[in-house]
Amino acid sequence: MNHKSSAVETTRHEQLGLTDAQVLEMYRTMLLSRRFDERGLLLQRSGKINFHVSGIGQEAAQVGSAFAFRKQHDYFLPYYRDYAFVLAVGMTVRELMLSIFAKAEDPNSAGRQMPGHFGSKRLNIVTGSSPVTTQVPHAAGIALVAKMKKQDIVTYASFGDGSSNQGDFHEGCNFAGVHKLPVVFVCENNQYAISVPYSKQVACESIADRAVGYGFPGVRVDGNDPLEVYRVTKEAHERARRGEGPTLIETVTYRISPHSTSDNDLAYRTKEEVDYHKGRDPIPRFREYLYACGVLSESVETDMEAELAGIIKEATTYADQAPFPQPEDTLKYVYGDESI
Amino acid sequence: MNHKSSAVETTRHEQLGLTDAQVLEMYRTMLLSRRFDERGLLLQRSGKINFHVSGIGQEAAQVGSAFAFRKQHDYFLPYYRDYAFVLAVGMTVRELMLSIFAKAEDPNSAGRQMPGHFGSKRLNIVTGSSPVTTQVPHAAGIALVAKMKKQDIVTYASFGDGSSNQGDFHEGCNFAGVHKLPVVFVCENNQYAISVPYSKQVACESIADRAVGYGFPGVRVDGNDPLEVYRVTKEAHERARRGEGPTLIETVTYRISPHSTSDNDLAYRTKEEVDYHKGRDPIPRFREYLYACGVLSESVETDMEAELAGIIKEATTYADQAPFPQPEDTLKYVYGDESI
Amino acid sequence: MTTISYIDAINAAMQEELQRDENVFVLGEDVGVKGGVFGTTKGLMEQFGEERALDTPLAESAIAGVAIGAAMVGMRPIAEMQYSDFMLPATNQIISEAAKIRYRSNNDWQCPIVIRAPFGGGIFGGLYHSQCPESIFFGTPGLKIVAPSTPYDAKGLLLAAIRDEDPVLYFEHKKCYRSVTGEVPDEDYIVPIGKADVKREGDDITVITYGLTVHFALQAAEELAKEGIEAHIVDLRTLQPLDKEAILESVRRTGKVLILHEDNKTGGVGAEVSAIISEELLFELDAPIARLCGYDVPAMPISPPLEKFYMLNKDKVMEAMRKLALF
Amino acid sequence: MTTISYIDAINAAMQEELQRDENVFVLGEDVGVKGGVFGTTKGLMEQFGEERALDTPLAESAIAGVAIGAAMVGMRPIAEMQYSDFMLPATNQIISEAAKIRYRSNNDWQCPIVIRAPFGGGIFGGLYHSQCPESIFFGTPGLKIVAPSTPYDAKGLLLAAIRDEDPVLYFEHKKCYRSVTGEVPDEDYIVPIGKADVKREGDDITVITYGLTVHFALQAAEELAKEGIEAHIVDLRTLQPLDKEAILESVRRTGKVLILHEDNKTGGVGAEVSAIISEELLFELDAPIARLCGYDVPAMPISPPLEKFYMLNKDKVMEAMRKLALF
Ligand SMILES: Cc1ncc(C[n+]2csc(CCOP(=O)(O)OP(=O)(O)O)c2C)c(N)n1
Ligand SMILES: Cc1ncc(C[n+]2csc(CCOP(=O)(O)OP(=O)(O)O)c2C)c(N)n1
Ligand SMILES: [Mg+2]
Ligand SMILES: [Mg+2]
Repeated sequence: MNHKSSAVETTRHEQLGLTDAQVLEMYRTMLLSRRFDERGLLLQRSGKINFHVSGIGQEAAQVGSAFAFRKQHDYFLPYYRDYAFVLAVGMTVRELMLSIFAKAEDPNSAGRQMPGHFGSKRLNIVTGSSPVTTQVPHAAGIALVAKMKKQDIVTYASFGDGSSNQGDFHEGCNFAGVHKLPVVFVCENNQYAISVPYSKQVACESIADRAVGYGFPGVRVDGNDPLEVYRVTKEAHERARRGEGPTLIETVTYRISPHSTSDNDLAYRTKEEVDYHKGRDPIPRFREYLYACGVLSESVETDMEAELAGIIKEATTYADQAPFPQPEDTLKYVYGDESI
Repeated sequence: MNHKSSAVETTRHEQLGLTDAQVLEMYRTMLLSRRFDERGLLLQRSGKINFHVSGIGQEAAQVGSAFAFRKQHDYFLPYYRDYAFVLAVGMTVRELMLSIFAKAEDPNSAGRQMPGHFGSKRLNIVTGSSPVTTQVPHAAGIALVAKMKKQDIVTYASFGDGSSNQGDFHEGCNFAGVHKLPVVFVCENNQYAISVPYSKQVACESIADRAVGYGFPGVRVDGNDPLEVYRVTKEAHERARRGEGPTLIETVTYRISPHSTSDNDLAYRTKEEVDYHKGRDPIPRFREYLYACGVLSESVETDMEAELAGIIKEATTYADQAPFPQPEDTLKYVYGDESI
Repeated sequence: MTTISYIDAINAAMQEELQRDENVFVLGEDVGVKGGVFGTTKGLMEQFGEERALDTPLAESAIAGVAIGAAMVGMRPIAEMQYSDFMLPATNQIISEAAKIRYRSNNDWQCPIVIRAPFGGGIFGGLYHSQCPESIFFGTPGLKIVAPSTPYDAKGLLLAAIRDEDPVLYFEHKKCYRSVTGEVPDEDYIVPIGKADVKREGDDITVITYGLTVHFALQAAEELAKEGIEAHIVDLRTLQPLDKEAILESVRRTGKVLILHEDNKTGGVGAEVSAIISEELLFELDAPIARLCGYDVPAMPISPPLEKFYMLNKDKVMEAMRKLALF
Repeated sequence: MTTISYIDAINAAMQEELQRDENVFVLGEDVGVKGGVFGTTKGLMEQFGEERALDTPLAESAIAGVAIGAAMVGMRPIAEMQYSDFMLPATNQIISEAAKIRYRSNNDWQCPIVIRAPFGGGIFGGLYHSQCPESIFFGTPGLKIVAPSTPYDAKGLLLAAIRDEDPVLYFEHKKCYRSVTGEVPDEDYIVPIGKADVKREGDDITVITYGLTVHFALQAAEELAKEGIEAHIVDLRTLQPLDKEAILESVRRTGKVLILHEDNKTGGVGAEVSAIISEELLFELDAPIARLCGYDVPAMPISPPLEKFYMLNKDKVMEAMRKLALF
């Protein structure tokens, strides 16, 4: 990132067509996601919830992607770390809290699914599951419909680096490539699949290298730079809209948290390694950029932190106090015809 | 192919380290395979057998591959069109005939499986099935054992172009790439998957392009040129032996026959197209080369044709007259412990 | 009413639905230009264009997964698996995804897909072109499973499946394609999913079956009638959800029941039918619940005497029916 | 004899076999450096090296397929599926390949692999970390399937599975890992595949079950004994092939049978057990064959009241047992 840009020159984000308000909103979304995520970890440690899976460190990549898409218009198939992504496309922290508390009002699944398993028809966030990359063919299917119906809709599907080794990744990408479908595949490469490092998952230099085998471009981008991620995603989004087919984007990030609250990451990686990457945390980096551009100031920041703290607090209290589903709700919605 | 090489210069095959006897044997194997295949089609048409799947047009690719491997030493996971391949590594025409007649003595499956489903422990031909590319991870597993046990063994696995879109292709290649396993993957690209042409199967220019995503080399080669196929396969074989990992080879061929005896190929491709490729048939082309080198002569050829005709005839009669399995044999070999 | 073959009934159902509803489309290997390896989709590409009879790459998990994605945004895809043996690469998409989309989203998302798969043997297909895979999917709530035996049911169930709000696995028996003909109405109709059908009435024994073996049972019943044995033959038609009422009613009528299917015995649909009966009607039974099914071997071999040994037929069925009647 | 936990029994079995036979190795996601997400493979990499406790890429079909390839050339791979829910991408390798290798090659090739998969719920795993997938594989001849309930059985069956000449699916219940302890012999032993075990003797009712629910049945039986009801409890241990003799013998003893499993009811293993009984012993039954199983929903939700509603427990089991006894 160019830290030397000053307010008088054209800023990087202006060059990308982003307003000050938009980049401030990007920052706010990253921070909101981070605060939610930290609270989730805390709630799990204090026994308030059973499980949390974190996206800490990946917020820039997610927000950079999300801002290239159109809320409540394009279709989204995010993966379980995509909190910043779903916040950016319209989900609220209250909704996320209801999900991690597994409460009846959770719009994702009414407390049926694990946290991080997003879904909201209202927001065009397509219901997701745990087995990784099943959403890749789904995204191709949704994009196929956009093409068949000549609708100006682009589909987003994300997944991890390890997950790009699943058969469904291959089959879904290939299908989208053959039919030149309007879809953007995003691999959030955070260097690990639970304990297994990148080098034991794949032998290619970059996950983006795989795109050539599907006949579309693959782009590797610094996932700690939200503007650069925005830029390449915007390009991919435009390619898709122009009918030129899919793009595979690899956002290079690092999973700062353990895999989930059930994981002890220091059993397979060093504190030094983690600390090194904490030092490259995208949030302070983007903050610095925004200060340098004059978009962020101490007073704006103080207000923002207070606002976010309020949101987190309200959402936590709300979700904590919200009712669980009724036990017999277990039996609902197996089929559309409930008489079965 | 260089048709101008004369007997006094070093021939192409000599440059590759192949003797005259060896290339003659290559030719003989291609021809034997062709004659077997033609007889198979005839037997099906005359109602003697129910089904035949043909490898006509792919013999050069198969023999070129096979000669780079070591009979009864390396491991082989061929696919259903690989008649020339299995003949080259030791299967007899009689055995193939027993298989297409589904007779008890068939060493591949004792008449249980369709023709083209090879298997022979004696010959290190690993039992295969119909669902395509399941053999790719198997080959990786066998190569993993060679590596673990430090054995100088290379594994061959082949499959079609359409089949390279299966998840198992991806997962198997990736596994082999990560562990740098001694295996050669061969895609016999005959331009069709039943009725679906290459252009509707994949969007990449070459199946070999997929190798980069697995971190190993991909090579595209003219599958109508057995010597060129031999050359690249030999290199891949040597890479594998040196511990440098897998290679993906794409042999570009054409499926001259319909998909199988159940297929009417003129419903989806033209006679002109097929005729064009018949004109590029690898067998006459190799024959011409061998004549030019002085390896083949009219008398050698006449003797060879007579010999092969004899083999086909003997095998057909033998297999036709051989007994079927006993009906109750259906119940055998579900488990190792037959008492179950 | 017009008399047509089972395969034509399947083709007609698709043709009519593609005509009626622009959200219906067919996808699969060779379903377009070739019209399917069996010809089930013949003419559809010509009439409705390449996109609505879509030739896909050779990848079943993608075929199912793409169909699921399309269904979630309002389409009614019919995904063809070339042989039911080759749906296994798509198992994860079918069981983890299609079956659970409504439930996991608390009814926010739906997955109205049909997966058609030719199943069953008797065509010299060998191990991998003859299997009955229904037991793999039968234990998965969220899926519906149908398996028609006649042109009437084939067409009516396919129409119902396409219009259904949930994922339906549609198993069509390859051996029935051209060997079974029958009347179908000229006007629009459906056969409701979840309803069994009494294919023959009788008071001595009940035979509960589905698919090809329905015909063996009917043929055997005709012969047994000459011996004075009247069989009551129930065609399940839908395997999931089973028509419990129809099963119990048919057993009440005769007190003796034979369950018949081509799929291997252990863990088959017949086990559940039997369990339902002995849970609900134990004391109305006059004979042990009998099952006549495929042998417990991995799949049927191709060699003619072995295939014949494996397959059920009229005579084997008749023997089992007679034995039950005489119990 | 030493008292250890269920998970330690599994770990010990692998450790001893890796020691005893150089052809045994373990492969799967996170089984090496991390020692497995549950810790089942802890210490194996340290003791036997990276190759024999092999961290694989995240691809279940490859894990199964690579194991199958290795097994065909003489190895004894133990492939770990991180959760049984995630074996579904490997279904084709398991059912089309592992199960059929011996049969399709007429005994020329063998496939002695073990596929270990943690199954079952009660750990707030939600839809995709709680499933019981046994019904998917149960109808496939050529596979063996085991599901131990105690440390003794867990170790003995795993040793037997590794030494078996055929593919064995080994379902280990996650909820048993640390909550169940028991004695295991200090010397080498196996629990033979295909043999059920009477976990408690009684003359009033028979309970046939496997996995976690064995413990609910035992707990319930203790309480019911105070009411004068003596339950005979059979732990199937092996699901494929079922121990038919043991099933029938236990039913003969009491004439009343309750089949119990966590997997959903329709199409579950219990259906086959019931069908076997009513086929063979109908007239020795004094009550309808009862089944108490998971609800027929796609999978159990994570929300605590829903998970509790779904899961069986001592009280639910006791109620069903009492009802049967009083029939
Ligand atoms: C098919 C499947 N196998 C295994 C798992 C268990 N699992 C959950 S997350 C995970 C690692 C994913 O790694 P990666 O794709 O790199 O994403 P990350 O978690 O690093 O964001 C595994 C193995 C799963 N969810 N699905
Ligand atoms: C998983 C699976 N799906 C479908 C089939 C049916 N099928 C048999 S061969 C074939 C086409 C294969 O095409 P390709 O891989 O190009 O090989 P080719 O036949 O052209 O040599 C298909 C679809 C199969 N055998 N396996
Ligand atoms: Mg990762
Ligand atoms: Mg081809």
